Amino acid sequence: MAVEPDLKIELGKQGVFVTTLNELYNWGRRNSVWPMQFGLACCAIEMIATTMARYDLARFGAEVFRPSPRQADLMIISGTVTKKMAPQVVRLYNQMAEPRYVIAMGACAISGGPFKQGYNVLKGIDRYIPVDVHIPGCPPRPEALIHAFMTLQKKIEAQPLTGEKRPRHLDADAQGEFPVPVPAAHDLQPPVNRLVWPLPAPTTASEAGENA
Amino acid sequence: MSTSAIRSYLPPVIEVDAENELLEVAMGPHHPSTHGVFRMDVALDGERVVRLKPVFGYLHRNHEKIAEKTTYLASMPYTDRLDYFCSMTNNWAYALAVEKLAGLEVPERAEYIRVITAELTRIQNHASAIGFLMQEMGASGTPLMYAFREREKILDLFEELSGSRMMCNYMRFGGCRVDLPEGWLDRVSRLVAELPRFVDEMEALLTGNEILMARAQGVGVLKPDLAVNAGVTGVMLRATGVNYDVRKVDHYGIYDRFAFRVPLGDHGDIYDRYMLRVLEMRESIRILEQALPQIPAGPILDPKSKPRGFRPKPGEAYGRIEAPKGELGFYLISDGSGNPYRYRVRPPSLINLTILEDMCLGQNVADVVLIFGSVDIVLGEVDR
Amino acid sequence: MKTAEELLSELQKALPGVQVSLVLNPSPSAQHALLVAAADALRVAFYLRDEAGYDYCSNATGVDWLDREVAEKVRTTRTVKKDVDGVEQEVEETIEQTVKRMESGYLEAVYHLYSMKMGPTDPHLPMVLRMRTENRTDRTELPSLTPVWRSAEFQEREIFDLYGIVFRGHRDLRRLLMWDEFEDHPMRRDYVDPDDYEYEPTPHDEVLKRAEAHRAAQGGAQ
Amino acid sequence: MLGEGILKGLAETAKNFAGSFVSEERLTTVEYPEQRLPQIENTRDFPFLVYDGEDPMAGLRCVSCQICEKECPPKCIYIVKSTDKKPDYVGKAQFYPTRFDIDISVCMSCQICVEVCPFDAIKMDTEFELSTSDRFGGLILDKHKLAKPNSYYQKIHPTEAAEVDGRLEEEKQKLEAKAKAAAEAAAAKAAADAAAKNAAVAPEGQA
Repeated sequence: MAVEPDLKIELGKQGVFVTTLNELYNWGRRNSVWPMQFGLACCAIEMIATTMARYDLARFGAEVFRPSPRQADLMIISGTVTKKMAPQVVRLYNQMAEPRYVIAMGACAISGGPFKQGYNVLKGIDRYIPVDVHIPGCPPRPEALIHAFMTLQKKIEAQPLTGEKRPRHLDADAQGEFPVPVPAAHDLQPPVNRLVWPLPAPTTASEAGENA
Repeated sequence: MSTSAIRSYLPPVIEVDAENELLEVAMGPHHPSTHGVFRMDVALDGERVVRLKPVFGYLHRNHEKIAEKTTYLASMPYTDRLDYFCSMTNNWAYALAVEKLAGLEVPERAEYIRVITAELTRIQNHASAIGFLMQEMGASGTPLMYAFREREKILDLFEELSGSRMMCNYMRFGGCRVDLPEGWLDRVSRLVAELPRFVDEMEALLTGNEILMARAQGVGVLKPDLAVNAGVTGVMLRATGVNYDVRKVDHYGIYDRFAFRVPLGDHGDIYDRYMLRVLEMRESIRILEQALPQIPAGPILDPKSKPRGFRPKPGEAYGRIEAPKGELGFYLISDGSGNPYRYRVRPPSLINLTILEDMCLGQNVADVVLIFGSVDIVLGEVDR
Repeated sequence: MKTAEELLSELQKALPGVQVSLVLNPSPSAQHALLVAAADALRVAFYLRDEAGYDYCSNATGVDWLDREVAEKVRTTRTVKKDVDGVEQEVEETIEQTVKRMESGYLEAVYHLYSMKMGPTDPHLPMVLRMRTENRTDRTELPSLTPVWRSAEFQEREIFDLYGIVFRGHRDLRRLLMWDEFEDHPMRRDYVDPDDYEYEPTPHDEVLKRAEAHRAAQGGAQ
Repeated sequence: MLGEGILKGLAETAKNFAGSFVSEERLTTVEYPEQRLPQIENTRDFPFLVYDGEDPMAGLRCVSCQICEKECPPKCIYIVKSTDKKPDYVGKAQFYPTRFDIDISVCMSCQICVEVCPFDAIKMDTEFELSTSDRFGGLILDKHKLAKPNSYYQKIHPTEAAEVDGRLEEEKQKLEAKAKAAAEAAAAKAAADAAAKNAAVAPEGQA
């Protein structure tokens, strides 16, 4: 059973530390998130800057950038995902072992950003793989990446080990392989994975067709 | 036509024993050392490279198509994202082409600001390029850390000036967007005074290093006649000994007013390219030392230039500058409307890769990574 | 450095019979171009490289010129009988008519040449070389200039990819930027990009039209 | 001697390492989020809308001219113009945006909207801690989220804001002077008219 937060603080003051298996497990997970060494475009440079001396991502236990997807927990999609690159990104994601997380860094990764009207630019990687944290910005400052990192850590911390909201690696039925799109004559096929990317409700008048 | 003149410059064909089985390796598009999303399809005979085909387009973001659908000004922030290390020089090249197309004059103060920002850009680009090259050589961390430490200082200055660290969007047709903030010049002077110490430190760390020499000298040699014919520019070209620097040749901006030398290499190998980057940083510091005290007061923008409703008369223009990576050109065709009819970027990074195959053939596969790193490319510019 | 006019006369003298003409550029940049017929292009290019000193091809690119309607004023002179001062006389009269005709479009390859061995000269204008295809659809062949300037190698592949100009004599003409299965030539001005306008929270102009078209195509339900 | 260069390099690294214990300038790390870099005045991130006075919606400077929407390079601004008018800060009746959305998942922070705005209504914010796991709700800012008071603008960009305020004040005074002059002229005219009338009437009266 979980200990009441007040009691926990009180005990902590007296030198007694109480924790639950859940907390301990998530504490370990959130402080050793290893990102994949994977840069796409401009944002990758800010990602590198984040790991360098001034911002020092190592303070969050994430300095080990793994060159292989098999050893990484986190994929930072840092930059424009083009349609030519998208199958490779999905393939790399499929190769990562659970638990795996995705940060979409920058406008291009979230929605295609400034290049979204381009014929070869994917309008957001979340059309093919689930994204945990989005960072707006073009490119986001290194501090913004660290902020996103802390957001992700909070998310990991809040995950229960059992029940409906348990992380995917503890759920035997969770989807593991995501379909890799195939480059076709005019566009990627399929253009979107409906299981990951449900069409959102219209947000503006024109999208709802009100003042067309 | 004289028959002796017909010389073509094609990569050599490497002879392979018919019994040997070739190993085909696809390096990239996700590869730790490819500076982003670049792919090389390599065929290996043991350790030796016998065929190499670069594959592009993994970062093709349709910059040119988007620019042809939008106004002249709206393309300016997109140029920042071409070579995302050097947004200031990209801005300048584009502004220069538009100025040629529309016949705009740049006030003197703006010319000085352009030189100062461009040379700062060159320093941070070369420092980072050396850092990445060493990263690929296996010097994990240290040189790159040092380079980024200095880079952050320069980026701080850019942020103070333009508001953004990397994507400055600072120059305008016929000048610059805003005037210098108070005290900015003093802070640049202070940084410029510190920079020689940084270059010395970099040199103490690397120049005499035996490992660097062993791996870089005589590797990835490029011959001057091939370099010229293949349109290689920038450090890559000058490392072969060809004296061609657009700053000296084209007399653009106000580079004529400053005394600086164009460092030249002798062997055209990786070590020469490294050394040239160091020397160019020193020359950039010299230009900055001359430009900073001279900067005059005055306007920073041509009064004829306006942000909205900019429509140059029909015609075309090709403008180019010496960007840190080589000759960066913009080719614009105007049909008299608010959007360019044709907008073309001449990317130095892409054209410098033309001879990648020639340089790598016959070398060991481990050196391919190094040769590629010494070209100093940015994928945003290669694929656009 | 020679001007385009001087170079044109030099070319006509050195290579008799080549079809080269001058394309004037009215913008302040004054970068005039030489238009060379596809059949003579290689001869002219080799001459430019080896005799005229243009050893460096900086930029090679394509341009798409659509079919367009040209309105031309045509003056015709004819003799009409007219009543002048009460006397019928034959008078020459000039009538101006606006005649519309369709000019067929073409694809153009543009090369910007400089000289490295000549060193700094003032003004340092590029030598612009242009070639045109016969039309935009089926006769889009041009000779490749890669044998002359290796720097055109990737750029010609890019032109082939984005504009669809087929360069004869290119050693490795494949798509450069798009994937191999791709069929269109996206930089052409009449290219329509794929319909992925599912979620456009801030649409206007062109985007709005495409987003509405997309919604209609999806049955309007979504 | 072989290895001399390596030793020299190692000495350089050692110097840096040892130096970081004594020299302040060698400590480059800024421990975000506990420490922050000093705020640079010109920094820009995403646009926001400036309002004057107390009520964010009534005080918006934006008159819905839609220039920023047209000039925005990635087209991330969406404006619906009102059909009625409301008085702006000087009391002139102006249109206002019934809808003003900025999709910050597309915005490239280029500042062109700020440059082209003739009303000083849109400015750049410095807030960057916006990462969210809510893709569709968190990244579209509507006009309620975008509206920020002029005092906030003065706080983040003091120099620029002072200049803008000065200019607006000048314009306002000019307008007021003009209105005053117009009112005076009207009053004078009315007085003159009245005098003329009186003059016209007077002879009649006398007659």
